[in-house]
Amino acid sequence: MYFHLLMMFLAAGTIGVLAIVVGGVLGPKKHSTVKLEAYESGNPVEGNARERFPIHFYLVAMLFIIFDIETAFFYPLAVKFRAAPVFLFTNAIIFVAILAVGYVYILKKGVLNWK
Amino acid sequence: MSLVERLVDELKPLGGKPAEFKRMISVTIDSEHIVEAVKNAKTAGFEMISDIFGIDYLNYPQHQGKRFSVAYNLYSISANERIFIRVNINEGEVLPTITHLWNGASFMEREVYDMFGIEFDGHPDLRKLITPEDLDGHPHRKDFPIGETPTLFNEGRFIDPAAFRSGLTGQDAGLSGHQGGMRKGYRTDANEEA
Amino acid sequence: MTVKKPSDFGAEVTAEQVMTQPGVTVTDMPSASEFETKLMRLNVGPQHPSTHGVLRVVVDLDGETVKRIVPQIGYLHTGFEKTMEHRTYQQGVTYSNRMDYLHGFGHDLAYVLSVEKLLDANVPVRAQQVRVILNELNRIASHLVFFGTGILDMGALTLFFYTMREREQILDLFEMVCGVRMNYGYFRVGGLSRDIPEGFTDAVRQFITGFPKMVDQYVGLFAKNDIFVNRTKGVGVLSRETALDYGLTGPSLRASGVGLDFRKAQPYSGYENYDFDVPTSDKGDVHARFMMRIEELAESLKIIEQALDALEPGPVKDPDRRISLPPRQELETSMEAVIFHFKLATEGFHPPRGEVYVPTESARGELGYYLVSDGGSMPYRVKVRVPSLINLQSLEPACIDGVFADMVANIASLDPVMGDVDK
Amino acid sequence: MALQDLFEKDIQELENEGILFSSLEKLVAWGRSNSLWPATFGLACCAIEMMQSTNSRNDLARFGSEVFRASPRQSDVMIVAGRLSKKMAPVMRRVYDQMPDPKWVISMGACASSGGMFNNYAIVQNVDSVVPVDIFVPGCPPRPEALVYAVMQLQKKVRGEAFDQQGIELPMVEGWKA
Repeated sequence: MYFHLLMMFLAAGTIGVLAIVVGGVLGPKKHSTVKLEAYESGNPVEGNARERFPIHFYLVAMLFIIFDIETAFFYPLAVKFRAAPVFLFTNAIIFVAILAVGYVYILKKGVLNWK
Repeated sequence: MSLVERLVDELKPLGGKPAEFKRMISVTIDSEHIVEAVKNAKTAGFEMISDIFGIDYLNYPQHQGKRFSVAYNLYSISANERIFIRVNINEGEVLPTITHLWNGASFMEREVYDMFGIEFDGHPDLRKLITPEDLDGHPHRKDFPIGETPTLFNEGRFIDPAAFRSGLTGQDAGLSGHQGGMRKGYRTDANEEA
Repeated sequence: MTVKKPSDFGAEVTAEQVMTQPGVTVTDMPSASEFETKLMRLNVGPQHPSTHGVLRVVVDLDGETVKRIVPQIGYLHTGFEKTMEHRTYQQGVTYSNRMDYLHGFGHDLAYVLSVEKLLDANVPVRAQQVRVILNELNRIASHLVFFGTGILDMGALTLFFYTMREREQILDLFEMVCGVRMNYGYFRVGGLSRDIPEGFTDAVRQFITGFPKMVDQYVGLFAKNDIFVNRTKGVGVLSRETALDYGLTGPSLRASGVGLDFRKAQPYSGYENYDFDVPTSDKGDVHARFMMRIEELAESLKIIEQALDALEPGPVKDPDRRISLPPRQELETSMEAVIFHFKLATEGFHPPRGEVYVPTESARGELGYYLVSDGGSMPYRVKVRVPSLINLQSLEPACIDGVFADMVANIASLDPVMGDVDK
Repeated sequence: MALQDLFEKDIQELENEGILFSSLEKLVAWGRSNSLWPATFGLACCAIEMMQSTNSRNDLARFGSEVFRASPRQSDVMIVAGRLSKKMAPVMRRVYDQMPDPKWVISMGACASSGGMFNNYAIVQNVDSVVPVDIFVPGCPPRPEALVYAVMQLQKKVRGEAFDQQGIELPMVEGWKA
């Protein structure tokens, strides 16, 4: 019964792997030290990438992940919406309300504006 | 009594020698009073500094006086008038900076330093502006070669640009020493400046 | 009880040394802000999509805010002024329009006006009018590239194709007149090289009637888009004093409230008998700088229209034989024409000794050629007062303490053309 | 057209029945030639004509060069558009080195190909001395159609259908042998 699901995963997997493998196999490989250096818009590389950067980036990244996954949860809900519209709708509203509280807290704390 | 005349009289005690050519007034000041002169001009009403540039009079025909001349091109928006304050200096002399009067003067002075080698002491960040780091020498000096490479053809024939052009004007002879035959470029007899 | 910071320990400090200072509890440790945060040095290098051309900007970032910005230029240094010292005056015209390749006619006009002032040549009225028409058309084309690439830097791709479509029409007009789309060799000292073809005037009229609708399309596309408004309003504000202090000129200065336009202040080539007004605004931010150029398009159209109406047939070259070449058919008949032709073709004319400067208004600001002549047939020293080099300095007051993304908007709004900057 | 006909009939017969035979290398070279992504290396006036070649009238996208990649990592062709100054030469060499193989260079305009009218201390007289150039485009600046023609010539070269002056066929770009 889940045969077509398996075929779908198989197809997706082969396309992904194929894209990388064929590119790797058929492309000529001429490695040189400069080629492997970091690209700094044409200038010799200064410093390294592992420098300390403000914590604010981490906060913004976390917020993005939270609200991104929130939207991701709407997909299964939307697919099965016909089954019980009223119940699922209220369910979604509660879910959004909970996250809205966090959102209001963030706005009050002013995490998003950068200054 | 336009703003420029008033300024010229103001600069006379500082040793300013005005000169006019085709309605363009320039005042030559010696390098001790240059900052004071430019400050007077700014307070007098020349709000905008348009340009600072250098001229190398090394092989200017019948030129007396010092080799370099640095000109400050000041423009007054309200009175719509323009004045050139000039300083004549020799190789190796140092001029005071005017970046404290206008921040816009920093690139201009750096360009004069880069192209002529004239230092401006007190400049916040005096380094090369335009020419590559490994180019030593100052390109806009008259003794800096233009760096022309002859045009090569495949049977070893070549055209040397300087010789080719010397036929036009008879200036430097170039590799082949050809002075342009009898059609040497002549110079009009120098009508002295006012 | 002074608490020693890591920097007081000397080079090799270990965490234990800092944390186990006698009698020091964690609460009275110096707060994190006292630990100096290292600024991240970012290299927005010569090969970068958002720097217009080969501008390199070294930026010290504290997180997203720009703490220090240093433009490094010179990556397109072509040695124009040194090379023009080895070319005759007439040959200099081919060099001048390659400096600011977006407003080639502006540079040609400035160079030619300087040489004519040196020679006291009198340029016929028709030549002056044609020069004004071509200069204003080229200003519109330059502003179109400004909009296309400026908004492209802020992420909107569609406007680029709209503005380039109009620019193609203008380039067709130039091709009709001087045979080339860019780098025109059409102006001569003392007038024009040839008269304009007959179909040119009504082609320009047809372009003028259709263009205002296109400008409304652009305004509709980006001016009311609130992403654009939020990204540019109140960003990179240059007050009147800082603009004058940093030597800003052109539309960017007029956006900071100073109505300086050399076509109005010191008219040249017949600009005094066209009436157009100079748009200014006192907000001085990136939004105002963009809007200045939108309004300038309308002004340029007005000038072109008046110049077209005033155009009437006549000579296009200075009659003085020592400056401009004699016409072809005259060469068969008169001997003097052949001598003059020979003199001009081999050696060029010899202007009197002296120094001259004529300020003009290019699409980016005040532009002027300071010519020093020693009486020979080649200029002794050419100094070009280029607007972009000096406008680039006001990038610093505009970007400090701004966000990194605003620096891109600021670079776009100051509209530097690297050929102009590095000359 | 039964399956085993493929094995019994010889190549000519099958070809005139409409079956195309090609080697994998030719196929890869054909694929590569139709998607040459240029790296934006606009220097001076030719860069404006390069931008014009991508606008709606003379559309470079018809030839697979739709998108001008900003970083050299994702590009195949470097179009050197404009005059290369001596300060920019090492930067250009580094950007060329950081492009993945197989890569090609189009030297657009007189200034890149021969120093043009700037025979002086500041301009590199021939870009070929910095990077190996495949196609030289004459003109100052070359018209957008000239650049489109240059990209078409480069496509021929990538597919191995190009000949040099003496009529010797230029080798197709090496596939995966190197």
